[in-house]
Amino acid sequence: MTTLRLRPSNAPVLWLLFGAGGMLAALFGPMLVFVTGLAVPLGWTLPGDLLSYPRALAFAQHWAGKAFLAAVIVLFAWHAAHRIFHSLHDLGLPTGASSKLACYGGAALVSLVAVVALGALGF
Amino acid sequence: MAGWWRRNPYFVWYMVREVTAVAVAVYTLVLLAGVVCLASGEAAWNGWLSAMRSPVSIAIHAALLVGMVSHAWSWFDIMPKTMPLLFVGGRPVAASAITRAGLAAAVVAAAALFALAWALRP
Amino acid sequence: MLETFKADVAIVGAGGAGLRAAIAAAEIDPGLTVALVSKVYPMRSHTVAAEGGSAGVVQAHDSLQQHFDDTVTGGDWLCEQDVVDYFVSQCTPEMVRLEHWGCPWSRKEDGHVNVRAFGGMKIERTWFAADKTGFHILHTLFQTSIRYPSIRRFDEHFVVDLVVDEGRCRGVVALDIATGRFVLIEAGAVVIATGGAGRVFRENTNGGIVTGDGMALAYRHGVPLRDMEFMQYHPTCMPGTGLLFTEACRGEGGILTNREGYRYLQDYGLGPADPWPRKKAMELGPRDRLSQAFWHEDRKGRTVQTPHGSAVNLDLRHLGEKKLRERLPLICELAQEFLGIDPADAPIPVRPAVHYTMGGILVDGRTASPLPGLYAAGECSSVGIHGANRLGSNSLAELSVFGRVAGEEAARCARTTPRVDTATLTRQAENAVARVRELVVRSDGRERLSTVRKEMAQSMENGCGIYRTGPEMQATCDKLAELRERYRGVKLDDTSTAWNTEWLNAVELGYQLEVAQAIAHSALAREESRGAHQRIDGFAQRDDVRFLKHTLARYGGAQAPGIGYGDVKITRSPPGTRAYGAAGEHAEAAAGAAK
Amino acid sequence: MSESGSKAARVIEIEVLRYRPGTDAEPVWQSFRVPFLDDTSVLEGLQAIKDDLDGSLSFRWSCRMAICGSCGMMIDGVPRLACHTFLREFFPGKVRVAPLDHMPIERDLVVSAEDFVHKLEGITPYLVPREARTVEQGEYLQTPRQLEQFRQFAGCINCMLCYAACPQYGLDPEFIGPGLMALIHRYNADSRDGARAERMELINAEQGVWSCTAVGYCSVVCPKHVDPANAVNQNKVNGALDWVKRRAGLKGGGT
Ligand SMILES: Cc1cc2nc3c(=O)[nH]c(=O)nc-3n(C[C@H](O)[C@H](O)[C@H](O)COP(=O)(O)OP(=O)(O)OC[C@H]3O[C@@H](n4cnc5c(N)ncnc54)[C@H](O)[C@@H]3O)c2cc1C
Ligand code: SF4
Ligand code: F3S
Ligand code: FES
Repeated sequence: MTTLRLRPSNAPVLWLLFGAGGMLAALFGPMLVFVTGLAVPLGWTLPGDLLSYPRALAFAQHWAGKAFLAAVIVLFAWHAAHRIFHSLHDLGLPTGASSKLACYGGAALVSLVAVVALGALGF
Repeated sequence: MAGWWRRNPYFVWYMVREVTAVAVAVYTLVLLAGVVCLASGEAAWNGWLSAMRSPVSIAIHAALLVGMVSHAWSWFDIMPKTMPLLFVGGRPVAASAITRAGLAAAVVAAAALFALAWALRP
Repeated sequence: MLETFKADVAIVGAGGAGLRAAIAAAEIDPGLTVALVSKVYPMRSHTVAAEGGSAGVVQAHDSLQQHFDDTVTGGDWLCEQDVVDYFVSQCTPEMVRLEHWGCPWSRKEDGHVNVRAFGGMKIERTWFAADKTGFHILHTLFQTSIRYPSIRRFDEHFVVDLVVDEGRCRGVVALDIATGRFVLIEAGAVVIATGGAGRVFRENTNGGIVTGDGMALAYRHGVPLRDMEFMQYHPTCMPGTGLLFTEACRGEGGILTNREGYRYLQDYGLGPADPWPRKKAMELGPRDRLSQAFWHEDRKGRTVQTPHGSAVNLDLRHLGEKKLRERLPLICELAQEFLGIDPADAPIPVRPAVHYTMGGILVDGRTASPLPGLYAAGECSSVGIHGANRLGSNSLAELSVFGRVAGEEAARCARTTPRVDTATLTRQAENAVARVRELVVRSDGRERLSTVRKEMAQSMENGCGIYRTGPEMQATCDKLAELRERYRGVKLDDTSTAWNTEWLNAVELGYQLEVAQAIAHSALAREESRGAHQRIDGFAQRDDVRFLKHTLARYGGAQAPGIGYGDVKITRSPPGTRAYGAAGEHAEAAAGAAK
Repeated sequence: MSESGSKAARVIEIEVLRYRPGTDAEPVWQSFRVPFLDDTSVLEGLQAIKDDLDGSLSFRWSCRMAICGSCGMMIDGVPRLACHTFLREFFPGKVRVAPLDHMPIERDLVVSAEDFVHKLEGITPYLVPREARTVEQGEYLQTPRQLEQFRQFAGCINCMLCYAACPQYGLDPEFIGPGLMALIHRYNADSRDGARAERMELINAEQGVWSCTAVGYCSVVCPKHVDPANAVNQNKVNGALDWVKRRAGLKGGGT
């Protein structure tokens, strides 16, 4: 019998965020990019003033719209941070504390800013 | 191990899949900027809107769209690996069926999102 | 130069028998140190290749008596009947134990273990785990053995000799293959569980490691090898490689046809062909009869030709795709990969190949050899249950039942045996090491290892095949004597010590030549036909007057082995006619009426 | 090598990566020409080299039928079983044979299996019965359906091809690795077993499932269709749920 010396991991929480973000991005990512980045700016298939200030504000002030935006930004950020951090490892780039801070710290910062901004928009 | 992923086409595809995270990251920042602008008032928001209309932004978003679609495709491609064996009517469900179900769900979600945008149009 | 390890029980071989013995020893007394030595990692042992299944009476309409009868009849009455009695009574508990340890036996819908039909068995009593039964048994045993901290494994350690002091086996000498260093493992009792010797023949189903090492180790120290002439040919193997298509193919309903598509077995006392399937008839007859029928068909020119010799067809098409994939997945894969054949579409060409060594190290019903302190279990041993022909699925059961007995007996022996002075043992071990070292450093030889090995294997096939004649066996005996001489002139390409597999092969060839001699001389001396030993030179009948006896081959040093005989223990089944098919049913009906 | 190899009309070039400790400073390629038939495996090709050309070539093999797991090697850069790979595939080109990636070479095509076996011993790789039962009470009941939940994961022959395939194992050898994660899952998914909680700690450690980035190549090379990638990745879900449960103060390891 052998006992392996195990290092407990905090990966599960990161992985859950990664997974949730990945699923959200897989389901809605392409259409979000299409709508906000192509269709509306080009006025193609959707009217160009779909995102006029009052409409955008209304959307962000509605609880559902607010929740959707928060979920997308926060979870996308953690998804991307987690994958990019692992890619650093895959490429043999440094994965020490500073890389970790850059990736996950970045995601945390994005989350914080998003929540504050969305909160500031009020209901 | 240096450059290992170039040694085998399978690994190259893996790397492509991982790189889709960059698309997700960039788009997250774009959205974040939008939300911050929105919170900063109408002028800032209009600035964001016009930036979105610039040719550079259009080109970037075209690229992001490719990245997002690849992400969605590869996400559902590996989904069967992350699930326990499923049985329907006593027979195990094939991996490809799970992938197809996932992709179908993505199409439905995208359509719903588009429909929502359509419904909200002025 | 020589490390020493002090164990209580040393087990040579970590296949099914060795692992079962180790677990038994560890369970019976956790205070004993068990050294488990194997030349390959345990899960590589050849038990891994067993496909079909393992016997154990479970069905209500079955009985121990019937398992006993099938075994004794199948063995052509050369079985130790008291040992068979013990054996059949222990099979089922052992199979259940394996189940408790996790063995993934195939199940019935109600959750109980399923059993299948097997050649020579009158009632379905073969437990199976798809067609990977040996694989699952071996991995289950290996993984279970990890539970026991008192089992100290010596993986990839090659045993080169036993140490024997004052008429008692005291341990083994092993070579650490990776480093080339030797270790003396002292023990109060030694169990040999090194498996069979099938690779002394050319075309065989056995793995490369099945070279009869343990038999030769015991034999050199004066322990007789019993009934070595009985080598089982399996009727359905891949031409060329000899790889096995399990008997379960026929158990599941597969049929054998010749080039005309005719089920030729009905011409050889195994018919009639219909209705089908019937136990102990046609394709479900015993292996020796089926292999012999092939030989006759071949003589009559009714076989099909392949690049690797003649063959007959194993036809599984009527079982249908679904059943084939579910019950015989490994067979489908083998046929597909090696032959490019999908058994659902086309029959598989098969021919007999050497499969199992019925004989082995002489031991009593409690696995003790005549050399005190030395035990043997599994295919290397002759505990007396297979007689002149083993029934399929009896040997996986054997290694569970007698592996356990050997472990328990060895533990008991180790506890009661006082230790002796290490210096004598070390001296002996050093001599053994020097002898083995000589093979690599030798500079005057010119013989190529593979040439000697190939000539041996070809000669065994010529002389000790499915049918045998005096002159042919004599020629093989002569050839083996010549090869042993030439072996002394073998020169290796490789003179290093770390991972020198050529060196190991050379030691193995030394073992093989001696075991081959025991086989050939035992065969030559048996002037009758019984089970797997069939003569066509005037001794075509069984001769119970002269040969209801066990053959005992004794080591003769550089000379030929001495052949002697021992009694067969008959308790309640006197020799009768070994009939299968309709004739067998008549005989049984008659016997039933007489009772 | 089967004897009727003499009928072979074709000859193929086999390049073997040799390393003899003490002789070679580092591994070197050596080329051999070997006759072959349609059903000649790479293993038989190597055996022909050893028998007839150079007896000092070392490699592991035994069963010749893809079940003992001895003969894994890199064949044209892909981890495969030599006994289950046929020379015909590479002809008229040559074939390059090297020891398995990611493991220390001991000699020629022989790599050290020590890390694998050491880990195997540490993962509770045996059934810990959920409820005790004596032999007299007979077998545990298990329906074919319950068997199906772990059957495929019980088919691992410990050939280590997936270890040579997995870049994460290459980058960090502490990773328990695909094959053994499949074995852990084999027992966790067995309806008779009761040690899931114990094995959950392995799954949830840094060296457990969290080292895997779902490359998936392990399952591609697995000769026994064990699908180790599935075992690893479905345990990320199990592991994460377990982790949440434990944090929430509930007993982990359930379900
Ligand atoms: C293809 C095939 C299919 C079979 N199918 C069935 C079946 O369906 N049912 C059935 O009942 N039987 C079957 N058999 C027979 C059965 O599998 C064997 O008889 C049995 O597995 C032998 O087990 P063992 O433990 O005695 O030896 P093995 O499993 O062969 O183990 C031998 C051990 O000894 C070790 N060893 C050998 N020499 C040395 C040495 N010099 N130093 C150190 N260690 C050494 C080896 O490393 C190995 O660990 C089959 C056999 C074959 C070949
Ligand atoms: S999972 Fe597959 S590749 Fe990995 S060790 Fe097991 S059998 Fe080999
Ligand atoms: S290749 Fe390695 S990274 Fe995961 S899916 Fe397989 S273990
Ligand atoms: S020789 Fe056994 S797996 Fe290839």
